[in-house]
Amino acid sequence: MSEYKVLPGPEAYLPPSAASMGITLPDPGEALIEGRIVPEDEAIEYAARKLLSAKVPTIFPGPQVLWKWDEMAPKIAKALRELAVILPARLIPMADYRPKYPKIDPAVEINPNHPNLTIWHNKIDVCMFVGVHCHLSGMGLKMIRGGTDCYTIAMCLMAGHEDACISVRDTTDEKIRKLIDAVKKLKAQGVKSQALPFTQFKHDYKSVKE
Amino acid sequence: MNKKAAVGNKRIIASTHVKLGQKNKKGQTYTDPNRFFFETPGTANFLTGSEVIREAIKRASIDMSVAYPITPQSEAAALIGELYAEGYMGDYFRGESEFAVMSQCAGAAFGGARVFTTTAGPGTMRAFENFPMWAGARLPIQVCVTCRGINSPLSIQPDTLELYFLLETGMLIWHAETAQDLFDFILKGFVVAEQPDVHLPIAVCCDGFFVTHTKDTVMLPPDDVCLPPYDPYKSPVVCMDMECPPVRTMRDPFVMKSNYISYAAHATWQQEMRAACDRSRKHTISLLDGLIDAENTDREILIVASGTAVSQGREAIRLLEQEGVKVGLVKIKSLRPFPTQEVREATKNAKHIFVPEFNMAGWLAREVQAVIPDNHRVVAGPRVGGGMTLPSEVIVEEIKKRLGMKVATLASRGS
Amino acid sequence: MKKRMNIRMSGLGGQGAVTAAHIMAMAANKEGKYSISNPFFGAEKRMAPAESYVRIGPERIYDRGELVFPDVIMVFHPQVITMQKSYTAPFYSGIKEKGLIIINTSADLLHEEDYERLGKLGVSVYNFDAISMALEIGGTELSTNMAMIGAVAGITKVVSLDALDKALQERFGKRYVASGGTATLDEAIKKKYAKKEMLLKKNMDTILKSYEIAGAWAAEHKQELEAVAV
Amino acid sequence: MSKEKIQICEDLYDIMPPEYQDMVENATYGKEGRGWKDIGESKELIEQHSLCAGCPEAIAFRYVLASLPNPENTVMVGSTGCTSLVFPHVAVHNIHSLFGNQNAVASGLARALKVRFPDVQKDVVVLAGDGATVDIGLDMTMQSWFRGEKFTTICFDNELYANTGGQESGLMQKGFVAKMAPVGKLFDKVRLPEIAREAGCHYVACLTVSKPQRVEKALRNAIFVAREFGPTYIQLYTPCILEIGKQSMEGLDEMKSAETVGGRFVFKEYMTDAVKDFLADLEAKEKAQKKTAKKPVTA
Repeated sequence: MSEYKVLPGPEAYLPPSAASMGITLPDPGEALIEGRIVPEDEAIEYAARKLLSAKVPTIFPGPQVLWKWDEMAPKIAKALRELAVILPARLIPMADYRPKYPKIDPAVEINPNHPNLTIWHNKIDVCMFVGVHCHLSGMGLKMIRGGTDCYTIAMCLMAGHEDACISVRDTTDEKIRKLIDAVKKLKAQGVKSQALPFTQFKHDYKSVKE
Repeated sequence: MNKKAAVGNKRIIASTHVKLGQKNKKGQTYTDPNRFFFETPGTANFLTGSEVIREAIKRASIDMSVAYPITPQSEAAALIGELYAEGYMGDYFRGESEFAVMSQCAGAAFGGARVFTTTAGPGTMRAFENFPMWAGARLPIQVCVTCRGINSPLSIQPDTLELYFLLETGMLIWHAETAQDLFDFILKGFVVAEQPDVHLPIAVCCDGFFVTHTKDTVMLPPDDVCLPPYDPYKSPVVCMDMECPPVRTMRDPFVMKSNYISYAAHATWQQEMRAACDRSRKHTISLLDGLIDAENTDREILIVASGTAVSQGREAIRLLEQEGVKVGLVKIKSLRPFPTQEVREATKNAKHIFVPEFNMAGWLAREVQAVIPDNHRVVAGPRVGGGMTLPSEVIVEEIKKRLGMKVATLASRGS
Repeated sequence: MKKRMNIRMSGLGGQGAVTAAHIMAMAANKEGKYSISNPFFGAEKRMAPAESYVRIGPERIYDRGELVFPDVIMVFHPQVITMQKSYTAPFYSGIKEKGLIIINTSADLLHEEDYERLGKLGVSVYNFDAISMALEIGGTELSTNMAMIGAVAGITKVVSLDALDKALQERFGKRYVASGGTATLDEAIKKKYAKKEMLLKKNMDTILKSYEIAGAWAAEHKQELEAVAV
Repeated sequence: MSKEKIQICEDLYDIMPPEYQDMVENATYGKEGRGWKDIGESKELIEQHSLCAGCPEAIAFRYVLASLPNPENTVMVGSTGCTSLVFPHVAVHNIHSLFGNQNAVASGLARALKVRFPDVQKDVVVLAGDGATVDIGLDMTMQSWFRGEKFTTICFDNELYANTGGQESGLMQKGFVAKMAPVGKLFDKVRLPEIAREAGCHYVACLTVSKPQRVEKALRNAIFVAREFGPTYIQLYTPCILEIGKQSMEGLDEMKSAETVGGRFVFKEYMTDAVKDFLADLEAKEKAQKKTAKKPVTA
C-alpha cells in the first residue's frame, strides 16, 4: 500500500493526483481516510467529526442530486438538507459545469472551471462533495488541495475519490442518514459545532432549527 | 479464456441496470462478468484472429460499430457487419475515413452507446486527433488496433510502431499476444474501460497478420451468453441524451487561461484522465490476472516483451533450454497503465534483460529502461521492422552473443 | 509425432496456397495436434508472390509470422523459381538440414549448383506435375493446391487422409470466412462443380491420388527423408 | 426528456442560483408552437455569451434556440469556432469534440439515440461555422448527406475564420482581402446550398438572420423534414462585424444589404416535391390548429 497521505493542501503548485501516488479506491463497504482504506462506518463517523469541527462547513451538492431526474436524487436532496440544518453547514450548489461568463459568485455557487473561486477564497475549511459527476469532482478536489487548506470530503455516488481527504462510495440517502446519525451521536456526546454563524439566502439555519 | 480466479479473490463489479439472467432479443443471457469469464466452460475452436474478433463482439452486447476498410482489419470489420445483419447490435455502417469513423464512434459514445471499432496502421494515424479527444472526454470506446507499418513506402505488414504513438493519448492500451488474448482482452476491455472510476477509451492491440490472419486454437464460451449492457448513467461525465442532469451542459467546454477560466482546470483535467488510467489497474489485475505474466523470473536472463514478440520469445526460450541456457519471461499485457512496479519486481534478479520488438524504434525497451534501476541490464533488441518476421533463432543468437557463446551468424534472406 | 514440422508454401496469388495452409492446419487440429497457419502477402493480386506457413507439432506452438527456417518448402508454381516470385532468393534459402522440397513442375527447374547446395544440406527434392494431376482428377487447375496437399501428406504423413477429409468438409462444406479475393475464388470454384458434394469429392480424389504417388516416392527415399517423417 | 424531468429537487430548490430557478419556471421546454416571439417574454435557453457586442451570431443563436420544436429532446453538435464559446451557456445538451468533425459526431450520436430510444423523437442539430462546415469538415458534412443521415445541419456563415482572427474561408467572397488571402481571395464563394441539394439534402435554405420569422420557419421546416425524410441544411449569414470593419450596431444593415436583389444572401429554398407536399400539409394542419385555438371556449 502507498505511503502517500491525502491531507489538506496547499500541497504544491500542481499537486500530484493521489491515484498516481498509488492510492487505490476502496471496495464496497470500505472508504478512504486520507488515503488509508478503512471500514465505511469509520469514515462516516470521522466525516461527521470533521464537519462539526469546521468554522465554515460547506456542502456542495452537484447536478446528480440537485435535479430531480431519477428516484434517488430527491431522497439524497432531502437528507442533505437535514444534514445541513443539523450540523449546521452551508449548502452551495454546483448546478452545472459550464465555464460561467462573465463572473461567478462563489458565495452562491461553485464550479470546477473557476478554481480560484472554488472554495470562496479559502474561507471554507471543510467541504463535502455530493452528486458531482466524478470527472468534475476529481478536478475540483485536486484544485482545492492545490490551492487551499480546506479539508475535503467526497460522498460519491459511484466508486469514490482518492483526491478527497475522506471518501465514501456508492452513496445513497441512507448513507447520508448515517452521517446525520453520526452527527447527532457526537452532539449527544457533547461535541459542539464550531461553525461561525451565517445566513444563507432565504434560509437562516437558526430559524429552521426549531 | 484466462485463468480462473481463485475463490475469495476480489471480483469485478459490473453494471446491473439490466437484470442479469435476462435474455436479449437474440436469446443470449446477460451474464455477470465474473461468471462469464471464470465459471462458463469454454470449448476449443480453430479460428483466425479476425473470426475471433467476431466471436468476442457477438458476446459483447455492443450498441454500435462503425467500419472502414484497411488491411489487416478489414475482415474483422466486415464480420462485425454480418453480426449486425444478424441482429446482434443496434447499428453499423461504413464511415468515410478513419478520422470520421472515430468521430462517429465518439458521437455514439457521447450519446450513451457501447461502441466498438477496428483500425490499423495508417488508419490509426489518420484517426489520431480523435484518440486524445476520446480520452479527455472520458468516452469508453473500444478500438481494436491490428498493427501494421505506417511510414512511407506503404506496407501492409505487421509493425508495431503505431503503438508508440498511441501510448500517450490517455487511452488504456492492452497488447494481445495470441488470438486467445484478443478474445479475452476485447470482452474484459469493455468491463474495465466502462468502470465509473476508469471510463476511458481502450485500444486492444494485436499484431496484424500474426494474429488476425493466423489460425489458432481459441477457447470460446457458448454464444448464448453475453456481457451486461453499458449503463451510460454510471459515468463520470454527463451522457448527452437530454435524459440526465445538468440540462445546461456542453461536452466538453474549452478550458483556456482567460479572465474567467483557469489554466488549472486543464491541468487537473489531464491529471484526472491519467488518474483514471491508473485506477484501471485494480480492475485489470482481477480480470487479466495481473498486468504482466511472469515466468521463471528468478533466472539471470529475462525476455521482456509484448504482443507477438512474446510468442517468439517463448520459442527462443525452448531452443535455449535445449542448449542448457535458462531464460525467464515477462509478458506485458497492459502498456497503459504501464506495469511499473510489476516490471521492477519481476526484473530484480535479472542480469540481462532482452526486449525483442516488431518495430525499429524500440519503444518497449525505452519503457522498461525508464522504470527499472541499473537499466544498462536492458538489451534493446533484437528488433525488426516493416513486417519482417522475428525468428526465434534470431533472439537465441542475440542472447548467446551477449553471453559470449559461439554463434553461427544467421542470414535472413538469400544465402 | 515427436517434433515440430514447419512448412513454407510459396505460390502465386490465386493458386490457393493460403487455403492449403489452412486446410493442413485444420487437419492437424482435427487429429489432436497443435497447429498454426498464417498467410503472408503484399498488396498485389493474382500471380504475385503469396506465401503461407503452417506449423504442426506435438506441443503448443507460439512461433508465428514468416517461416525463415522451414523443414519443408512447397513450391506451388514454376514461376516461384523461374521468375523468382519468392520472398527469398533462391527460393530454398533458410531450409533446414535434411529438409524436403516439393515442386509443382513438369520439368526439372533446378540447376546443378542448386543440387550441389541442397545436396550438402541433405535436402530431398520431389518434382511433380500438380497442375496436370489437378486437371486430370479434379477437372480444374484450381485443384492444384489439393494435389500439393496430397503430396506433402503422402511423403511426411504429418496429417492423415481422414483428418484432411474432415478439414475439407469444414472448409468447403459450410460457409467460410475469407478475405475478399479468396471468397470470390471460392464462389468461382463452387460454380465449376454443380454440387458442393461433387467439389468435395473431386478435391479429396485429387488429394488421394497425389498422396498415393508421393507416398510411393517417399518409400523409395525413406533414408533421406528421415528428418521430415513424422 | 419530458419537461417534468427538468426540475430541481424541492429540498434544494432555494439554494439554486436564480437563473436555474427561472429556467425551470419560465423556459419554454415542452411548449407547443414555441418560437422567436417567446424571446423577451420567457426564459431563454441561452445565458450570457462571450461574443463581441452586436455580433449577429448571438441573435442567430437566440432565434435558433427559441425555435427548436422539441428542445427537451434535442441534442446539438457544434465545432470549434466562435459558436463554441456560446454553447456552454446553452440549456440543451451539446457536444464539442474537434474542429470539422461535427457531422460525423452527429451521425454517430443520432444513430445511438435511435438505438437507445427507439420510441422517442430525439432531434440532433448540428450548428457550426463556415470553416468547420465547408473547409476542414466538408468531407464529413457531405458524406453525412450522402448517407441520408436524419439530422439538420446549420452553418453560421460569416464568410471567414472569425475565432482565429479573420482568415480566408471557402465561403468568403472572391476578391476579399483577408489574412491568408493577402491579394484577395482568388476563387468564388463555394456554392454549398446547391451542393447540399445535389448531395441529398431534402430541404435547403439560405438566408440572413435579419428576419426572425423566416429563421424560425426555415429551422422548423428543416427539423421536421429531417425527422421524416433525411438530411437538411440551413445556411445563415451572420457577418463578422469585427473582421469586415463594421460597428456593433451595423450588423443588421449588413445582413439586409446582403439579402437585397443581386446580393449573396437573397433568400432561397430548395426542397424535393415530396417535401413540398409534406410542408404544405404541415402548414395546413398548423393553421387549422390555430383556428381552433382562437375559437372562444364555451362552457
